[in-house]
Amino acid sequence: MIPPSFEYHAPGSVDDAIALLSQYGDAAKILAGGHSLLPMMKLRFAEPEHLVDINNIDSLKGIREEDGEIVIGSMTSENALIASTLLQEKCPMLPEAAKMIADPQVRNRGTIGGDISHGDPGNDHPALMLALDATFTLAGPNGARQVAAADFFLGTFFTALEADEIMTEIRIAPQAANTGASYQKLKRKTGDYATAAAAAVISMSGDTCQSASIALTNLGATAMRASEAEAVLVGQVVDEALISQAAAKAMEICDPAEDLRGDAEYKTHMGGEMTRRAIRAAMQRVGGN
Amino acid sequence: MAKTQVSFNLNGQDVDVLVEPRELLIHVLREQLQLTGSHIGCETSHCGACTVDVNGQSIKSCTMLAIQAQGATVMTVEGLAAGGELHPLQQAFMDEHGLQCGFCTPGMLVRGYRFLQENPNPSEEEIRSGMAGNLCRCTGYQNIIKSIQTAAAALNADTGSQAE
Amino acid sequence: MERQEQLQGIGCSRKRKEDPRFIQGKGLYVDDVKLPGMLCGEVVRSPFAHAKIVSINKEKALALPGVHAVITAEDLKPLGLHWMPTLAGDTQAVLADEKVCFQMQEVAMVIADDRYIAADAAELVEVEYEQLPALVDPHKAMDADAPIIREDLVGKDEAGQGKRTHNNHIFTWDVGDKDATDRAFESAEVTVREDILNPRVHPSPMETCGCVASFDKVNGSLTVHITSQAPHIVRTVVTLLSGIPESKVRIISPDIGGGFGNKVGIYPGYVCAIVSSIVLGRPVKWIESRIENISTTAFARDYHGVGELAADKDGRITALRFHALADHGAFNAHAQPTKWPAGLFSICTGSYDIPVAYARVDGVYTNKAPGGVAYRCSFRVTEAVYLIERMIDVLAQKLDIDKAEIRRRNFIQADQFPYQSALGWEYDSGNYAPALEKVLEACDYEGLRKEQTEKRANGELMGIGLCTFTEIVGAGPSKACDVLGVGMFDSCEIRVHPTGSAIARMGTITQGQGHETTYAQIIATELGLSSDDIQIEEGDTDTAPYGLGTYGSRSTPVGGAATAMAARTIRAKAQKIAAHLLEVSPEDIEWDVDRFHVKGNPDAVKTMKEVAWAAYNNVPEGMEMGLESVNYYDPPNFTYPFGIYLCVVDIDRHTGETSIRRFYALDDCGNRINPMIIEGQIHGGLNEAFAVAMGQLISFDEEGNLQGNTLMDYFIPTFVETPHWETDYTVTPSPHHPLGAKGVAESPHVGGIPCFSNAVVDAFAHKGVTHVDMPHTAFNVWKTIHELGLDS
Amino acid sequence: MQVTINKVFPLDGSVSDAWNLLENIEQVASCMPGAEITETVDENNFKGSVKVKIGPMHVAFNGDIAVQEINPGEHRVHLIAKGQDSKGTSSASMDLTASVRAGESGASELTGDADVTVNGKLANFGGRMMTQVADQILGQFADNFSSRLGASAGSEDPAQTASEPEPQVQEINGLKFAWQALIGFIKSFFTSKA
Repeated sequence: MIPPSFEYHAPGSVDDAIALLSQYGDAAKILAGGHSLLPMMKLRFAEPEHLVDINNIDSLKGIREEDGEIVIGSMTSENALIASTLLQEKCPMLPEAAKMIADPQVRNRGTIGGDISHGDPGNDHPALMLALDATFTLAGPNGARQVAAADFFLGTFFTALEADEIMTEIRIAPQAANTGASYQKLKRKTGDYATAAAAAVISMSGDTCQSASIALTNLGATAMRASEAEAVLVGQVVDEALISQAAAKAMEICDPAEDLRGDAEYKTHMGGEMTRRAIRAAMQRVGGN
Repeated sequence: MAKTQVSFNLNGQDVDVLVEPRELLIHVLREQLQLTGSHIGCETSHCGACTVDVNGQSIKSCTMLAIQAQGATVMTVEGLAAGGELHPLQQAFMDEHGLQCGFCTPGMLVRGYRFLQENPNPSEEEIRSGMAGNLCRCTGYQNIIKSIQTAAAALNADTGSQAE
Repeated sequence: MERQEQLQGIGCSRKRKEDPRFIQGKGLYVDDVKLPGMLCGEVVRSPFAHAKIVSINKEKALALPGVHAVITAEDLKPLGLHWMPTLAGDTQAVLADEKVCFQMQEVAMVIADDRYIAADAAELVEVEYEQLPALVDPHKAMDADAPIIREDLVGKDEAGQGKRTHNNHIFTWDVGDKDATDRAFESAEVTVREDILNPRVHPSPMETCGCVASFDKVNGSLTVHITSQAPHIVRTVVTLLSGIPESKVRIISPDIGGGFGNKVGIYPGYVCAIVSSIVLGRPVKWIESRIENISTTAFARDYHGVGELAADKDGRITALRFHALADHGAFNAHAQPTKWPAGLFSICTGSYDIPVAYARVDGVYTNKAPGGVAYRCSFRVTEAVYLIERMIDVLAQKLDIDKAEIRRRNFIQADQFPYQSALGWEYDSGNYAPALEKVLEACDYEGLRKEQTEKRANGELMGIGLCTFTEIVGAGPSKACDVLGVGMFDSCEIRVHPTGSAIARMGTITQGQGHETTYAQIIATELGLSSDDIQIEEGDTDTAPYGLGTYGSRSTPVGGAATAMAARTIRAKAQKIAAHLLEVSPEDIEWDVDRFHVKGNPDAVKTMKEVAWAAYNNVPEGMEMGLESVNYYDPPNFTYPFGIYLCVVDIDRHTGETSIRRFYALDDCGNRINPMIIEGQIHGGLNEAFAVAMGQLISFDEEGNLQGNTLMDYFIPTFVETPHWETDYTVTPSPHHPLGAKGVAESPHVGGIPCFSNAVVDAFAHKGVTHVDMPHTAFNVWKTIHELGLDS
Repeated sequence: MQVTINKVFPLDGSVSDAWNLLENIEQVASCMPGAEITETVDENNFKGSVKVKIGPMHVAFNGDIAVQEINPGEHRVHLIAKGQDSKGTSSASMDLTASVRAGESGASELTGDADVTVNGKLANFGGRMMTQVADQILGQFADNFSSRLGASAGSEDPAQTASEPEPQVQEINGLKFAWQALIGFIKSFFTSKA
């Protein structure tokens, strides 16, 4: 379990990092938290000739509010998300979900940007980003561009991020009034990926659901938005029967891969159950919590 | 592969090592610096036996390159006892039978040390989630939880008496 | 009383003597050993479960700077070391000889300056394979046209454990009166039958296996630091394999990071490291990775059985019948010392008075890793207890008798001990019925059943599991057990120093059980010296007396007995010296905690410390000086600890997740030496039982590719999943053990597994479910829920 | 680790044009993304390789292709391809029966029935993604086949046109997706942080 040799680069700025990525092309790989890449290298599945360690780029870390948006640096660790009072107040689903990721030590290294950039359907942030309608800032040799989460996840480990680009920021609107959000994750044990998970953001107007945003983790080739499930709720007075209808709609888009966590049937059912729980919990939190 | 000099502070002392970029922090600690307290249990960052404290955070040193420790402050189990006196957590592990084979113990102690600074008055549930990155096969965890509770009480009493 | 307390002897929850080094990072484990000039070995492994080796090309690996050697079977052949004997009478390829028989089998070992170069070089060894069809299912392995796994055994009707009937068959073992059992089934009022699987699992101690072999060419001596639960056996095996005299072989088991059966066997990596050191004349270290550990060294279980009970309509069991296919993998490396290929499986009549029984096990080869170790249990005792404790629940459900009540009706009664079981054991002592009542009362069993009824009415799933087990541990009487012909005694050598401290050296080896503390407590009580002043040493074959090691809960039953006996010999001598000092005859002297005094004159006293001093300068005429003794203890019988466990589970009918609401464990291990350590052992054993019952599984695809051999998939519960444990005890001393003690560390694993299973199945009992195989993962439990339509 | 895949792809060309392409094994192989025939042993046996380099991942499979049957009457070929990766840690084999027939919608259809088996390290850590990966590769193969057929249909000399390589980028991209899926799956066995 020894990684192969590589050349190590620790740029101090985003520009320097992009220059290295441009220079080495396919031979380079970004090292963020390292908890996916290093085990892969130890197994000799990945053998990059150059590692570009972006842990020293301070501008990529931190959480702030800017022009009415929450801006999270891509190298912000999971534990920093959990500790952020700004997020607890204005985007509580994110710290809630981050607590369900990996374990305390890994959360000190693991970053939100790394989690998203992989486009791993088993990672938790992609579904959260979809449900929160986040926007990503991708910086490359020709400057920065903004990509909506909805346009980012193209396939399993296939995202809109180009090989010479770095995700620098994640932008999220603060949670609106009369809104509740919840992330529900079923896993076998601490540190595991979701067998199935669902994020729900629900806004209410009195007893009527004004808007709903639901996204699923590890139930298809990418994290995905369950639009038809959302449509079932919007404009309705939501009761258990309606929640079950929405869950059924979410199940329809599930196409999970079978593994030791379960077969496709089980995972699909769990997709429905997590959706149900996320909607219920989100609704309970509207105006309260 | 060319070696690079890496300097960091280890248990209060500045150290310099020459490493290949691919060398893992755990190997450098154990083999170059001869601090064999931190152990290797799984190599895929699941077991926590290699837990050390880097810049005030618990990390798994099997999944960090030694070269990334440049300029860092690192503490291992060997740095826990100060001035020949056991840390209250070490004492509590002994008093509450919080260890058996001892292999996971250094990682448990280093994580527990940081955890009690993050949360000086933890509930049992908080201890369970705060320590969830460390595996033990011997104890069934119950006496480790007790040890952490005992240490928390001792540390709080200590802080209290100092405050007076 | 005060003097007694100062000794911190038997019965005292004193702090452990080994802890100071562990809490300061000063333990010495094998991977901490660093010798001058030491090289590192890395094993090249087969990617395939079954394949012919066409060619091996070492050139590229040897060309890498820092590589010293690449050894293959071809290199070992001239030394006769390419195959090695297993503890089960079979042979095992050290490095694959012409073919590989399981995935990750050892094919070559690279020796290099350090582990980084060794890992690079292992990648450069080019092996060409021709794949063969693989067998992973023991039933299919016994098909008439199944591929042959062991070509080396073709034409041989014996593989070390009796006659075999098929190329993939290893042995048939049976026990009991088959005809009488069959008759009992034919005439039974009621019978039940279930397929009972104990899936393949792995002990996975936190420390993996490894060694540092160091051959001194000048003196012709070999020193090996090794992760072994049985260092003396390793020494004997090394001598038998290498021809180096045992006097020049030194095996050191330093601190061991947990064993649980994983470290009993002798693995190819050890042999390769030793050979490499002999050939290269430099120390060679080999440490396996976690993936290698889970994949190759020591699996447990893989028992595919069918269990049957016959009973009368009141639930009194009249007969038990069992047959299993035991999947031993590609080589029969079952690490067990009894004279029977299925170990102590015949304890399967459990705590119940069953008149007749018959059990048969057939060993089978498959293309999976070799082994069959006792994972925190005595040899096949977990499988046996799982069978009877599951089947009695099945019977209870069939007859609609309460699961506690059916146990009451079948228990061996206190006045029946010593009890002769139908399968030939003499249970030393037990008192089951009162212990059961104690647990039922503590947990409000009636209340729980009432609550369950209410919950069921609401569609909720709640299960109550009981397990009232009897174990057989402490191997063993040498008439029943040996390793390579060496009887299963164990040993203790005690030396009392002139100033009244002492050292004891043992044939056992602790892996976390706290031997340095508990043996010292035994000596403290026996000799009246403070346990603080008694040093215990284990694991170095140069200094310790020969012993068979620690596994099968044998340290207290055998090593502990040897300790007591050695101490008693010393005390007897001390009594004579005291009498000499007090100028009376030895018969006129009485022992009192830590001293002798003249009968009827409590003031005429000599403390053990005073006697110790005198032993080196003033002994009776004709007596040898010194105060020491060695004892090799061959126990007259096994010991039979028992326990009553109760588990309450709540199952989420939507996700299949099981939450353990309560686990109550009452153990009776006879007299208790250190209650704190006993409780710790029980917590740990319960947690391992929880892991096995609820999640552990070594799984393969149909071609023999391992699935899930990292700690991402292989279930080791964390703080979060692990339930809270409640412990309790009764004391029924063993009549034949010098201290009345029985051994405890394995009971919680053995008894815990069926208790969890019984609780999960009980949650579905009202729906007619009688058995579901482990592991009870959320996925597997959900399948039951979904089939029954309980999730809608 | 074995998966069975049955696929039908619509083609633009006629059955006879498609068959002309299909019965030429070297042409067929070159439609496989990243693959090439490196040696023609005899008319039914070939050696070939698949080389892919995506990001940090290098995979190179070398192997043999044995034609079991070419049935012009039924427009069907049956071949078995077996290979090992260059490090010898994984193997893959495919038993493929492919045929062309008159299409329901388009001019013709390509049908593929394949048993794909993966053993070794890839099966340990990536085996459960097999279906997706094999699906992706086969889909890319069908795309290449179809576009080559389209190119050849209008040509005087189909074989010559068909032998022109497809733009490399397109092939790599096709594989990129499939292999990334596999890599991703392998990664997913480890803790979920980058």
